[in-house]
Amino acid sequence: MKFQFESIADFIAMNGHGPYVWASYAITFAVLIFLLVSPLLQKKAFVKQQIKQQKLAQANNSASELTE
Amino acid sequence: MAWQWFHRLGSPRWFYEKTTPWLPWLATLSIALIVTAAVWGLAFAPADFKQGNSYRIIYIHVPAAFLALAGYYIMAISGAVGLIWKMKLPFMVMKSAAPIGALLTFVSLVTGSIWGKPTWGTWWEWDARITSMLILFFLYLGMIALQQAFQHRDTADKASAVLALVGMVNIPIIYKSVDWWNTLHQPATIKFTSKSSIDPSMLYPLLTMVIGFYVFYALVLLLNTRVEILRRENRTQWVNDLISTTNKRA
Amino acid sequence: MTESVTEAAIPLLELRNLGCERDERLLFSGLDVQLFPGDVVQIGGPNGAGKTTLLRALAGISTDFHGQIRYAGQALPEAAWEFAGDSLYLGHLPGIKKALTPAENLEWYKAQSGAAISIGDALAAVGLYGYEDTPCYQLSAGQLRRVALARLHLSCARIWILDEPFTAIDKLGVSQLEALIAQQSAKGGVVILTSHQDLSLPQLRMVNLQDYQSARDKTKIGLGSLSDGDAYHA
Amino acid sequence: MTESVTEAAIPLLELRNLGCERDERLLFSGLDVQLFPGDVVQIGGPNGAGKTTLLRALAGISTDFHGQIRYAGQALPEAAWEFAGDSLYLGHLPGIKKALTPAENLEWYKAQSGAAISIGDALAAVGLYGYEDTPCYQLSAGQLRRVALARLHLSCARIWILDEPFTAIDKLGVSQLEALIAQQSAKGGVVILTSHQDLSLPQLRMVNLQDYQSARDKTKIGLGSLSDGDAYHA
Amino acid sequence: MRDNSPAASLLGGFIASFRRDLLIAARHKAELTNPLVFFLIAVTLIPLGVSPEKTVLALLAPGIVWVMALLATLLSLDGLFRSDYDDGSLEQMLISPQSLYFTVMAKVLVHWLVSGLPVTLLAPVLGLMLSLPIEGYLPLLASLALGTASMSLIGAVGAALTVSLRKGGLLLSLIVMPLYIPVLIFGASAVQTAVQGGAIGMQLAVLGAFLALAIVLAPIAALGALRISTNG
Amino acid sequence: MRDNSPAASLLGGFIASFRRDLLIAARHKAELTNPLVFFLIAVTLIPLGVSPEKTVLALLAPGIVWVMALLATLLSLDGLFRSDYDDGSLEQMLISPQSLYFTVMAKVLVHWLVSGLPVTLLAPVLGLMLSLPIEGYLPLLASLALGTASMSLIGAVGAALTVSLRKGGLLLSLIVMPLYIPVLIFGASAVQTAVQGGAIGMQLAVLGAFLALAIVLAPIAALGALRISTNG
Ligand code: HEM
Ligand SMILES: Nc1ncnc2c1ncn2[C@@H]1O[C@H](COP(=O)(O)OP(=O)(O)OP(=O)(O)O)[C@@H](O)[C@H]1O
Ligand SMILES: Nc1ncnc2c1ncn2[C@@H]1O[C@H](COP(=O)(O)OP(=O)(O)OP(=O)(O)O)[C@@H](O)[C@H]1O
Ligand SMILES: [Mg+2]
Ligand SMILES: [Mg+2]
Repeated sequence: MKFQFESIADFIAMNGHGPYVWASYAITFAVLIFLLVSPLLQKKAFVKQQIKQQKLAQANNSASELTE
Repeated sequence: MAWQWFHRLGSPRWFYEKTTPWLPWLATLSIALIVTAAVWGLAFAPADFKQGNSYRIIYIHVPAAFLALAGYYIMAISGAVGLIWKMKLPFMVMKSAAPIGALLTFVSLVTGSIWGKPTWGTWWEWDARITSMLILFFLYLGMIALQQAFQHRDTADKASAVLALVGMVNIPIIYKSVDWWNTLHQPATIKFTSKSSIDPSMLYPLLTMVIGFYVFYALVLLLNTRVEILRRENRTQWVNDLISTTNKRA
Repeated sequence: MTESVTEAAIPLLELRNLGCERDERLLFSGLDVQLFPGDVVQIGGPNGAGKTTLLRALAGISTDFHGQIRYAGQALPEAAWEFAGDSLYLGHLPGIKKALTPAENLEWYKAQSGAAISIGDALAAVGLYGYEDTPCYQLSAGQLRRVALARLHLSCARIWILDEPFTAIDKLGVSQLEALIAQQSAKGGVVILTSHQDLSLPQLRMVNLQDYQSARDKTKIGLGSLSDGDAYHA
Repeated sequence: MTESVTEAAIPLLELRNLGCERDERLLFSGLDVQLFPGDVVQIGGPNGAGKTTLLRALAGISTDFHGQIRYAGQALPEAAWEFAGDSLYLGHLPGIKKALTPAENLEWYKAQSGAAISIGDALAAVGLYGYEDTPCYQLSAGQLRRVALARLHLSCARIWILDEPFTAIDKLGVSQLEALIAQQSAKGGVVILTSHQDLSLPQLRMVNLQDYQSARDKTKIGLGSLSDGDAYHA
Repeated sequence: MRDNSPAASLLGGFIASFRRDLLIAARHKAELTNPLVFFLIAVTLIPLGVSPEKTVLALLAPGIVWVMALLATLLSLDGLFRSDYDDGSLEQMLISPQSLYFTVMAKVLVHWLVSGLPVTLLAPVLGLMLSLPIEGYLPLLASLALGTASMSLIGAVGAALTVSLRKGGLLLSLIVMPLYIPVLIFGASAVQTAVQGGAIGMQLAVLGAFLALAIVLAPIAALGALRISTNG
Repeated sequence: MRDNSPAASLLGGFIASFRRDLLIAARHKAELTNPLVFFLIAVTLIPLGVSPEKTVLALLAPGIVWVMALLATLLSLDGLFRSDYDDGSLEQMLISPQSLYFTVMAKVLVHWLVSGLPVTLLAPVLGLMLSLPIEGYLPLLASLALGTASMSLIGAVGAALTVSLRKGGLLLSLIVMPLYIPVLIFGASAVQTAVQGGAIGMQLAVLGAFLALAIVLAPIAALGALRISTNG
């Protein structure tokens, strides 16, 4: 188990295959991060919307109690 | 007893609450595995004597391809369970699995395509496996399109479950046909490096990554299903309470 | 509700604690109705009360309901085949092919029911004598509905489920249809229908769906008020 | 026919010797009607009499007619543009997109008419308060018709042409709609409508299409009798 | 009061549905020729777009004819249950006391008679236009006959799933096309192999097996899909 | 009582229609991607049916991509006025006091944005899959952009003519396809010429001229056709 490249620049260049390898990894990790983050964001949006609705419902309730 | 458990599994609330403690474990494990394997594969695994460094793409390409295929079966089987036992939860799993699977298929296609350029000198080749993967991608797209096309949720669930089942019956047929078609034409192009030739020093990071991807898939599927559960049960008391408590904590 | 329990027999059709929801909004619940031979029931309620939803559930088109529907003492999913042979449903859509003539359209239905009356007679009975061979796209709105209504003459079914059968029908037609319903009731059949018009049928029983909405719903403005956020079963 | 010639002014809408035929069968002919501001006319006649055909000709959708339609003293083909801006037609089909919400549907119509009232108010006026953002495919038959009827509130047109506007509408809705028509008449508008129900509008004038059928036709059974082989104009 | 011997009802339902659908098809004469004309025109576009050279066309002929036949079948699928759904007949069909398996079979059979069969019969003419070698004609006929029948059956499932959707046409293509690929592969290969002088027994046998499988399974799946579509 | 300055009404009608149609398209998200997916799948069928060999595919690429883009546009045409007709909006549109030329233009524009444009943008990817030589990509984009716009416009006339017919889809293809042939010929030839190293100014100029002509004439013809279709 040893670092296979002479230098960091070498590591990035990968004997000319760098662009291919790094592009693949970049795309893959972008997708993985999207997969992970999107449900979290969706949940956040959902909670926000739900809280808004709860407030609305409460406002409605107190209003209708007043009129009755 | 077993049946009781099975039916409780059908309860979204039970599922939601039971899986909450799993999430941090799954997240930690999957991130650890994937990062380890990526570093290992990119920096420490030896270069392939024929393909040089470009082969390092294998560490994401193959796990993505595995999960893409497995994901279809997971989706179809949950659809079948939902249809047969008339449970809600499996439909939510099925619905969440479709975009994940499609994206993983996409990843495997794109990484494979990028890999092709330095190895075959071309972006695309009508190889049997590649072609099958493309068709799998279409099957996923069909699932997603059908799901979104319906406005009534119940109908969307059941209809896409039927499609997933039909697709599942067809996948082996499609694979065999494409394989046969490809051997018929005997393309003179390079074959994939055969499995046996892969050196253990290259194999271990791959295995690590495959396991990492499986755990990651489970995590993401869970997260998506949980959001779906919340959306569908948004009128129930328990979700309301859950929202209130998060609201107070925030 | 006053039940007309004339005999201790099993009701031909029975709804037990029936409830329907659409998109998780409960339309009505706890509906209990027993229908004995001879009964005619008009389902009432304002627009959007759930009448069509109820009739579709009764006819077996939709299975989105809670509670039980029993046909001649058997729960429906089991007796579905017998029920299908003994019931006739006419919905908002007439189920008539515009490309075919009235006679050709009815042939398919006649093949199912095996009634004795000829198609020509059935068409004449709904005032379409002479239109047997006119393609249906050339018919007016009311004439098209009449073709669908001709099925009532062609059927041997005891249970009729009619969703707004009087739509687009002229006055004479309405009174003829009322007579037909009365006749079906006299023959020992059961008729369930919706309509926003007042009918002049002596045997008529009303079931108002508004009575089966949850308590909170009714406090709101009756007409077309959306009850979101409540009335969901937990 | 008794014409209410209250002033010597030009009628807002005038039918002169109007006749319609479908597939070379004459439905009616010699129809002469003058409509002054404030008039409400119900076109009567049994199913298939030609009511829809007449209204479509009036609205400018069909041009298959004989005789003349005059708007504010001008013959129609010439004054078509002004007439289009001053008239509103509601047919058997509601003209509502099921994928859109009621509010989105009405926006398009509002952009045309430039009325002052807001869409929300118009929907509330037809009893759809709270349904602004429900997609229309989730509405019941009557609710869908109500969305179409909301256009009556959104329009500044003086001439309303309504083909069976009461279809699928519940009782409360019917009386509200009648009030709306009375109001339009009071504002100096003109309403032409068909319906098989009796309306309780004081200003109502009836025009029965059967009176304008050719003599031989009337000797046959009135209801839905096909007059084939004769009644063709030579 | 009612006489409904099961066997009579089964067969009766099949025949009644079959006759009705054929009648409707016959009433819309223009539509009858539609898949055919699409097939004809789409194949004609190829020489215009690609190349009018005989050698090139001969090379392409089996594949192009098969692909276009597939598309023609596909595009005619949309109407399979659509009009029944729109006018309420489908509801009536589903609550009728007849065996729905046979009703669906009758519909699919009519669809094939109206689209797959004419396309098959026209294919040799198009083969001629694309300079298909003489050995290809019989295999073309045989493979298309078997293949279009399978495609009608499989397509019925897709048509049933999308029946309640507006503009379902292209969605239907998306769903169904991947399922058609095995049929296309074996069908086109049968013709190609025959042109190159090979034996095509295997390909035809596989196409036959597909058809048998489809006859058993497809109507059941379609029926389930129809019930689901109308439930909403 | 009413304020209807003609200019405001013209533009207002265009914008209102445009927004409404875009909204409907956005509401049916799945349908948005349909022409695209059809295009993708139909092109994929070719290697499966014909041959996966690179040399063969490169030869076919320009023609096949163009033919399939044409078919994808064609198949998405059916919905252009259909749903408006079905729900009565079309009647309302025709009797509305707005300039119908702009209303039709708005509809066509939305159609192109939703079908022609995405197909054009996807075409290079498919070119890649069919091993299209590198010189072909820009001409492919340019010719498809011009060509699909003309096709949307011409297609609108066909869609208007067939709107009152049930299952108009295939009849529509039949009417419209012959009109598309000139577009196809010049479009495919532009790509082919470019691949062979020739100049393609002439082809693009002709496509541009078609487009200009279509913008002026097609909406008027479509309008007339709509009036005729709804008159019956
Ligand atoms: C778009 C292009 C490609 C696609 C869609 C694709 C697809 C796949 C799939 C589905 C698998 C999993 C196979 C299995 O589970 O047995 C796989 C494995 C593999 N692919 Fe690719 N591939 C592509 C291009 C490439 C290229 C260009 C290379 C290298 C030259 C490559 C090398 C491999 C290797 C080495 C494996 C693992 C070997 C094995 O498991 O047998 N792939 N690929
Ligand atoms: N498209 C058509 N082609 C030929 N004849 C038609 C067509 N549409 C209607 N007709 C005929 O014209 C006559 C009048 O039809 P119309 O729709 O105007 O009647 P209506 O008075 O509106 O009837 P209803 O009360 O049923 O709505 C009918 O006899 C019908 O058969
Ligand atoms: N496809 C649907 N999805 C969701 N909700 C729906 C759907 N169809 C109807 N609804 C809702 O269900 C309720 C009942 O509808 P239904 O058609 O049963 O009413 P109805 O009593 O028949 O009314 P009408 O008198 O107008 O015919 C309505 O409020 C409507 O908004
Ligand atoms: Mg109703
Ligand atoms: Mg009418």
